[in-house]
Amino acid sequence: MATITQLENGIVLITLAGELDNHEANQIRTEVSTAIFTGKTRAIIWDLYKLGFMDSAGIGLILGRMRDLAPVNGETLILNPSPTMEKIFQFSGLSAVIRKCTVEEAIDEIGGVVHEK
Amino acid sequence: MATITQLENGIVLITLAGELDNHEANQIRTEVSTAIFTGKTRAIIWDLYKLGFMDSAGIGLILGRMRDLAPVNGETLILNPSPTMEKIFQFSGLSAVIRKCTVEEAIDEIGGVVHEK
Amino acid sequence: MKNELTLSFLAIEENEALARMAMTCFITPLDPTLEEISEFKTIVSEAVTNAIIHGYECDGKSLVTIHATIEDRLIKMTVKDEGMGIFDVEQAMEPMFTTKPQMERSGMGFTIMESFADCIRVDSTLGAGTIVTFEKNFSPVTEVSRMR
Amino acid sequence: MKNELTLSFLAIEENEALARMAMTCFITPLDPTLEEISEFKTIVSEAVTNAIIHGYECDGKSLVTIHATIEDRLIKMTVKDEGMGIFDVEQAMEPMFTTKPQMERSGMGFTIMESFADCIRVDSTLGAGTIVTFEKNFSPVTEVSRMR
Ligand SMILES: Nc1ncnc2c1ncn2[C@@H]1O[C@H](COP(=O)(O)OP(=O)(O)O)[C@@H](O)[C@H]1O
Ligand SMILES: Nc1ncnc2c1ncn2[C@@H]1O[C@H](COP(=O)(O)OP(=O)(O)O)[C@@H](O)[C@H]1O
Repeated sequence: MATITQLENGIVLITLAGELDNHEANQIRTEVSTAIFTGKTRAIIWDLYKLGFMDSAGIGLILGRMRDLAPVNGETLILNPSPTMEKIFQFSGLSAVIRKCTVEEAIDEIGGVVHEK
Repeated sequence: MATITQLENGIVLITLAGELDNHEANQIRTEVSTAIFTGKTRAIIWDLYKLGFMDSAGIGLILGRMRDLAPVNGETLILNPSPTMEKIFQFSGLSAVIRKCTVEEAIDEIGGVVHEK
Repeated sequence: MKNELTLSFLAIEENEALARMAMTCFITPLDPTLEEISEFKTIVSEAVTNAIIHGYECDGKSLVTIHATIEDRLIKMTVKDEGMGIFDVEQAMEPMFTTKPQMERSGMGFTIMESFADCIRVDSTLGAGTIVTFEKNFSPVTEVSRMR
Repeated sequence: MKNELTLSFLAIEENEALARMAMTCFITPLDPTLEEISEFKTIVSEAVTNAIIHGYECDGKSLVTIHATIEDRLIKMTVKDEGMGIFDVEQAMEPMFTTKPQMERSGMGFTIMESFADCIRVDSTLGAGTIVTFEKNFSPVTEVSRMR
């Protein structure tokens, strides 16, 4: 399940819950994509604190949205992965977008970047 | 899992948790029996509010303990069965010992009976 | 909805929980009520326990096999063992009848299965094993009283 | 501890969760750490998903079969399909390689399986199907850091 919140400054917060496998990714992909293309999304924060399980389908979903944001040089941050998810992100070269911080701190970080431009 | 508490007046409170099937019944039987034979048990209250599942092995366990108490004319009360468990007790002729009440009220009921003797 | 599953496992008591859990997941896409789930779990538990403890006497090396199909909202399930078989099926199905009172079996297994399933059939051959067949229809999904 | 299980089910995406759940229950008696459980679940999920979406292209009628054994604290598992097979196994196992980029597959499945299993073997024949074999040793039970 994905709870999608449009924040100020073109930031979209996506809170994932339950188990993100291939089936679930296919269920939520359209909803997530639509939310991103509605409004001028410049950054996505994925909050995984409620996510119980994720496999490589999660990587596909997140990489896919990073691609959506590429034309606007959009930013992606991932919060609160479990230890196993963190390994999966690492194998996939996504360590750099993981943050050990709160949603507020993540917004701050992106806000700063957005303002700089 | 069974949490066993010796209350006053020879009343034993057994709070069951998890899933009570044949395997689990065999795991906890000795512990429950020992508790009953330690001290002068005159009544057992089975509280099922934490029990997620029970099949006919639960009937075997409870009937077995009723048999243990038969020599002392001991009493048995069952609290908080789920709707499905209630049906199982009904099929097994145990409806009469089910109570819709709190542990305190059940103790009161048994206490009264004990005093009358 | 159409699905099909076969699950087989060794005759050890730990697998009672495994079978219940697997079969619960199997019916989850039907979005059953809590009561439908717990009645179905009970059926599975009784049949699988019987296969393990009566059919095989927990020998830890023979296989119990569940086969199940979903067609729309109808579940058909068989629980099979190739164990000792039942001497007299009619008698076995009577409430309170058990051949293992020393294990504190209540003899209520078949009565519960009969009550919670829409229909049940027992085919058994002494020395060759037992197949118990169930059908259970799940109520149509309505907006209220669902798990999620 | 000794146990054995065979589970087969139709090639539909709903069964990814079923397979994970059944296999999680299967290893529960080993009292694994939370991390061991979640790594094992991930292996199951990747292998079963591949069989369903690559092997059978979600045809909804062919069967995926898992076979698993526990000996002491060693799990051996095979995930088998009789689907299309893999053209070049070595290439398929490279990180980021996928034949389904349009489905947003990341090509990380085999990399993850290799990392989380102690060993993995892939046997595949074009047009005949694929068997992936895993071994994973669970750490000895200590007093601390266990689930319960
Ligand atoms: N799969 C089986 N194989 C052999 N005997 C069985 C099997 N299932 C049931 N029985 C016989 O039928 C009797 C009644 O079964 P049941 O009603 O489930 O009660 P219980 O399991 O408590 O004995 C059992 O005691 C056993 O003798
Ligand atoms: N069971 C299978 N049957 C057929 N092809 C497979 C199977 N498993 C994997 N493959 C092939 O190997 C490729 C890489 O698999 P994997 O690393 O799991 O990544 P992904 O599933 O994201 O594509 C797949 O894209 C597919 O072409």
